[in-house]
Amino acid sequence: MLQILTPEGELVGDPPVDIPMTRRLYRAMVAARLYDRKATSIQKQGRLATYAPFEGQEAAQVGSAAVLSPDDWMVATYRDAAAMWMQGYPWELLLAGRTGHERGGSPPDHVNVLPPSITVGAHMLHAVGLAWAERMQGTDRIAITYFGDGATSEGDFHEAMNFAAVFRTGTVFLCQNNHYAISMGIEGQMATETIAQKAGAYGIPGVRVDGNDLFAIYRATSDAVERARRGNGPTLIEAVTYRLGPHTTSDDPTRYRLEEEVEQWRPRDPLERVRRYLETNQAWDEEWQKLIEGEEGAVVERAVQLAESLSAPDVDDLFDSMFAEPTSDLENQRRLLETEGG
Amino acid sequence: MLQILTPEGELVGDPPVDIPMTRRLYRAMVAARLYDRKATSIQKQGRLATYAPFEGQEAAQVGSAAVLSPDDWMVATYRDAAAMWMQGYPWELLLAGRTGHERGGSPPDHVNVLPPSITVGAHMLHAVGLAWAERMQGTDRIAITYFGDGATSEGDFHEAMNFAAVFRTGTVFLCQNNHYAISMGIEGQMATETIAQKAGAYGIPGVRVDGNDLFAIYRATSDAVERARRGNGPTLIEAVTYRLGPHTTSDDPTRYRLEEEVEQWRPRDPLERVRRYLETNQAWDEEWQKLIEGEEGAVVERAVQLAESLSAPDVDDLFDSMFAEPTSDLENQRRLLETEGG
Amino acid sequence: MAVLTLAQAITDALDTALDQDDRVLLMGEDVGKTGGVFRVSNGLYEKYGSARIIDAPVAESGIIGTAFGMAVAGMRPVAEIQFMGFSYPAYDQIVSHVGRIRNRSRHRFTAPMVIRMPYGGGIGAAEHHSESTESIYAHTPGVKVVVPSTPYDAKGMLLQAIDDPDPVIFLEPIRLYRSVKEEIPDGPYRVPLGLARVLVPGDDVTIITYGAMTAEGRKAVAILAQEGVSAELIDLRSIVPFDVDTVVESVEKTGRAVVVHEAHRTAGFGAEVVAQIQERALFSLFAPVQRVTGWDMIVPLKLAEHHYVPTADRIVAAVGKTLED
Amino acid sequence: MAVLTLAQAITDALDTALDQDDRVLLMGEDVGKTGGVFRVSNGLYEKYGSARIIDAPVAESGIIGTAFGMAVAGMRPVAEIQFMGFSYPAYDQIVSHVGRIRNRSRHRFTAPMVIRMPYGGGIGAAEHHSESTESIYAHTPGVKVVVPSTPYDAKGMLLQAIDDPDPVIFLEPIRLYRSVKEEIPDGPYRVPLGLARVLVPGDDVTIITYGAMTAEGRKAVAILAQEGVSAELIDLRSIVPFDVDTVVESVEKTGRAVVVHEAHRTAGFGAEVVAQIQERALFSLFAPVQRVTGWDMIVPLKLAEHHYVPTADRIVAAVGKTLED
Ligand SMILES: Cc1ncc(C[n+]2csc(CCOP(=O)(O)OP(=O)(O)O)c2C)c(N)n1
Ligand SMILES: Cc1ncc(C[n+]2csc(CCOP(=O)(O)OP(=O)(O)O)c2C)c(N)n1
Ligand SMILES: [Mg+2]
Ligand SMILES: [Mg+2]
Repeated sequence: MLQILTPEGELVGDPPVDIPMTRRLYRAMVAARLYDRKATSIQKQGRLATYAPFEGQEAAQVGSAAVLSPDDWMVATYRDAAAMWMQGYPWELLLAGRTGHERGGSPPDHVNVLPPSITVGAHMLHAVGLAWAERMQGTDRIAITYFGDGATSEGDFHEAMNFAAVFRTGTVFLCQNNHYAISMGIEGQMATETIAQKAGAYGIPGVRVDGNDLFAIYRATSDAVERARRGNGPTLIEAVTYRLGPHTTSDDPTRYRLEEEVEQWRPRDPLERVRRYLETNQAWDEEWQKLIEGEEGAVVERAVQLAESLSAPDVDDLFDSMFAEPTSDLENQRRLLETEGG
Repeated sequence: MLQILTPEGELVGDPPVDIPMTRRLYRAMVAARLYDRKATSIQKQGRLATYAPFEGQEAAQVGSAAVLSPDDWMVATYRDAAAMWMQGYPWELLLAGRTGHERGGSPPDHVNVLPPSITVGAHMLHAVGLAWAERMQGTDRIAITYFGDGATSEGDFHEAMNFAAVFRTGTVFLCQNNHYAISMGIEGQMATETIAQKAGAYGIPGVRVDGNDLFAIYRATSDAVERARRGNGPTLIEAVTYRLGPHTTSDDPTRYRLEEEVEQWRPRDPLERVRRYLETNQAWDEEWQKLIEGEEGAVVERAVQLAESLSAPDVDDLFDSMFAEPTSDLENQRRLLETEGG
Repeated sequence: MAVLTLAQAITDALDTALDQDDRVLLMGEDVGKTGGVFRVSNGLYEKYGSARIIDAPVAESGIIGTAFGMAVAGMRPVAEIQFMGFSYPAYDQIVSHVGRIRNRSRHRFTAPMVIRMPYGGGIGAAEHHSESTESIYAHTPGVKVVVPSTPYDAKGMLLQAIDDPDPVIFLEPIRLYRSVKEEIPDGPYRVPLGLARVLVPGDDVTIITYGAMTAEGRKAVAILAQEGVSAELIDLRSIVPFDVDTVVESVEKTGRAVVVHEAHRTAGFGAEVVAQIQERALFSLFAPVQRVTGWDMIVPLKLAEHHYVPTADRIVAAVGKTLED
Repeated sequence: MAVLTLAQAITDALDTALDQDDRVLLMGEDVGKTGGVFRVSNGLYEKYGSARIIDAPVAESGIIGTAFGMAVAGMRPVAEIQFMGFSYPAYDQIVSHVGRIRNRSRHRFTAPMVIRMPYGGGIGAAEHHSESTESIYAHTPGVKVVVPSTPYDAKGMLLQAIDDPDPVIFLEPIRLYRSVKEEIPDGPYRVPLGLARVLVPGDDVTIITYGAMTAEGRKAVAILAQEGVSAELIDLRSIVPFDVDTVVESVEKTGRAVVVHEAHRTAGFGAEVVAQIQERALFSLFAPVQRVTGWDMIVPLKLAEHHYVPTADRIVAAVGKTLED
């Protein structure tokens, strides 16, 4: 398992980025954590539908997304808000999806990030097609897809890996092994030691990294992205991490895991080790921490306001969003809705 | 790649069966080839719908099926008539499926062989459930499933392997890698060197054998069946073989492969090497060959007659075969068919 | 007798079946340790253990395909799909295998299994969590499709479904899981599959629906009663088989009908109901049969879902139309 | 102008689209080297190469899922599913992604792709090779579903489908692949999607069908003519969108209607047609609309298939029933 920065903040390998960049990524992780906690808390107030927290997985998401070019494709899940935000998906739209507003699925024009996938597994194939199409069109854009340990059990994972391998598409498969798929622990999900070894079934490289280590994940993803961009095909990355919170705000993790297990993972927090490293390098102090928390917190607050100020989609929006031009069937139904006064 | 008997009929390992048994299996392969050629020829006369010949794959099917207990489960495909017959599925019913008669899907009561699967991939999961259920019911029956190289690309292959591995079901996955899925050569189907290596993605054993070597396939299957029966879980066997004929009688293989390639495989014929071995051991002569061809040929002829003498299913058979008791919907439709005089 | 919610009635049915019959088992994502995302299998894992209450990997085709194999080999699996919107990866197994094996083997092999799926909207759930695509299963030969709307029916129909010699898709209206309660007999009892039930008798118009929409139907009946319209409310309970006789008998009496479902309109099961009414009772109709349905669109998210899921008001308006003629 | 079969007209359309637009590509099992199991893509691999005529692994979900990604990224993929009966492993991709992306991203991402599927029976094929389950796709929001029945339409509709900004399921009647021929213009032309066509005008009864069943419809019309009944024959050509106006106009004229399809009866598209006819034209009907359909059973194999697939005689008998009233 690749590790560069230990939980104690000590280097055991070459850092892939310099101190200023490390500060930027640390700040991004802080922002992500603030967002995640804010979302969790407003969900408790009933302002969001169920929310899927990612606390503990910030490094896996921020460290991997950081290596992408701005116009690379990303296809991720309901738990990957931090990665999506890194690639330009605004917090307010990520929240809008959770307030129950369709605008949440519609990132700005230059952002090549698909709306978060709620279905488990299917979206990995999309990242294969996206990368393939980019090659056909002569660009060097690649596609990264995020998914969980549970998603590896779906048939679509297999088909996506195989297509990517056979057609050597520029796809990076980033699996966050957070040890659980809702209540199902990884040992009930598969009979292998690792997820990375599944790459062998497709003839592509598989790497296993400490997913709570910003540097390790950055390094592995940057190698994979490089390989993909050069036309050398896909890579499977297993980022070994842990979901510290519940599956979603409706989940009660005490039903399936012991508090001791969670406690074992807390010291491996992905933010803390970078903070220590920065501190050792005189690149972190309390004051800066307060500053970035203040600034990023304000951005998140504004995002909440923006998301909550969106007015609900009206009937025409619903009927006009199915096709480029509504079909005659839909036009008939729209008229019916009017007469039924629905 | 495991090999025990070379194409020249020389032993390079321990034969798993004695001479009398080898004679029985040789005879079974002869019978299978007679059946296959007969079916192909009557198809050309328009007496069968399309037929999928298995010439070249006799050892893979006969050698593997030979190790099963009579009440073990088998779930195989349209190309596995020889394996199914070995497990008790009569030739006439295998033919009836091809004349277009539903009786073809209904083997005798004591035969635990599902009707041949036409859909590629899905049936492997059934073999997982069957073996699992047997264990729940306290028997030591196992389930073997036959499938092709193409089938490994379907998501259901993956899900079946994973379920079998996780729940340690007594399932033997027997892949006949005959190098083609219709027109698709194996190198376009996957990017791995072997199919056996895919077992590594599930944490189960994978073995690669010369699929034209009766002894190798017998040995590998008998190890796998043993393991399954003891409750030690599934095995993936890759039997490397070659389809000498077309995909089906509607296929024209010259559109996608060179005659030279086919010619390279002819000397590796699975029957010939066993014949030579038997001859060397004074256990084969022309006379016996004629005898078994005569007897097995007569059995096949009788099967053709039986299959062709089945009278077509009538309307009641159709309506009565959907549920244990026809639903009211079907009863209404049966009445309608009567009034429409369909 | 205990007062149970619909969700609890299903738990009770599962418990009863597991207790009575060793061949019964429950398999699905998160059905075990955590008792299911709706807690419908609460307590069963503790009581029956991991060999019979099986937490499955996240693979719907795997769940249905292996359950199918188990059923063929003599077990009575109950497979849970976490939400109907996640049943589609298993669709091939259902269409191509579960619904076919009896036919293709001419009764030699059968698949007595139940596929449970929570379905339907109205609770502002996330994408894919509000699906109501029962008509695609109704169009699948070889499977029965039933939908209880009361705790009593839920228990009795589930026990019957588990006993059924053929596969049954058992749809559970999410919206009613906890919103309805009633007294339920202890121990086993059966409610036959395939029979509709008149929930409220009436004379002027027939409202035909099933599942969660029965609640809107009841509200509509109450509103109509205030307006002096006597509506008969029918709960189909089963769409395959479809109890056309009960429906036609009512429509012959009332001469007017409204079919209600939250599924998309085009090729929804309502079309089948209308087609059969007019086949049998065209000349009893005083007005076209109206359909009150979801639209041909993705079920909207929370903020706009109310424009999609039929309401009592829309049903009342549709009844009004039938009364115009 | 050349005289082409329906299969050749599709080849011609593919060739034309590939030639005109670099974004077009064809992907499917055996579509390349061997030209497709029906030889529909004959010659295209040689002409356009393996980067645009893509022989895919045996994985339908993979084909549709990657084609979807390509479409989102700006290509115009045409994905072939070898037979409709093998489309079910891809069903989740179609329902949950292909038909949803425009809606869930509010037009930000779209999937302009065509999914071609040979469908239907009547040729004594093997199990799973005779499926006609178009109504499940009609019930899937966000996809169009069209079915040509003539070579002219096949080419024009396929070119239009490839140009369509939204996903189109393009069903190809196997039975008509080589049995119909006609003169077809060279080069590109378009036939709009969503418009039905009156194939034979008539006054006494309207026969509504699509795809391979148009051939039985034509035979029925001829038989009826001999009996002195003037039947109007409508080819829907598209079931989503459904051209209800053309149908209703005809039924208002004739007062009698028969809907024909080879799909299973329950929740087949015929039910939708009947429902909409009675919604709009109930009081024009002299008799119940009849449905002539396949039954709720697995399509029988060769020896008994004729009991299942509708025939001209069954259509004539159904017309007879409408004339009784
Ligand atoms: C096809 C499908 N099946 C089931 C579900 C229900 N479900 C939502 S999340 C989840 C677990 C996924 O686990 P994993 O892939 O490890 O991702 P994580 O939630 O841990 O990030 C399940 C089963 C779903 N959304 N989609
Ligand atoms: C789900 C499904 N997709 C496609 C087909 C069409 N088809 C029939 S056989 C075949 C190739 C299978 O190849 P392989 O698994 O190697 O078996 P082989 O025919 O070589 O024995 C295909 C694609 C099918 N029957 N089922
Ligand atoms: Mg996980
Ligand atoms: Mg093969």
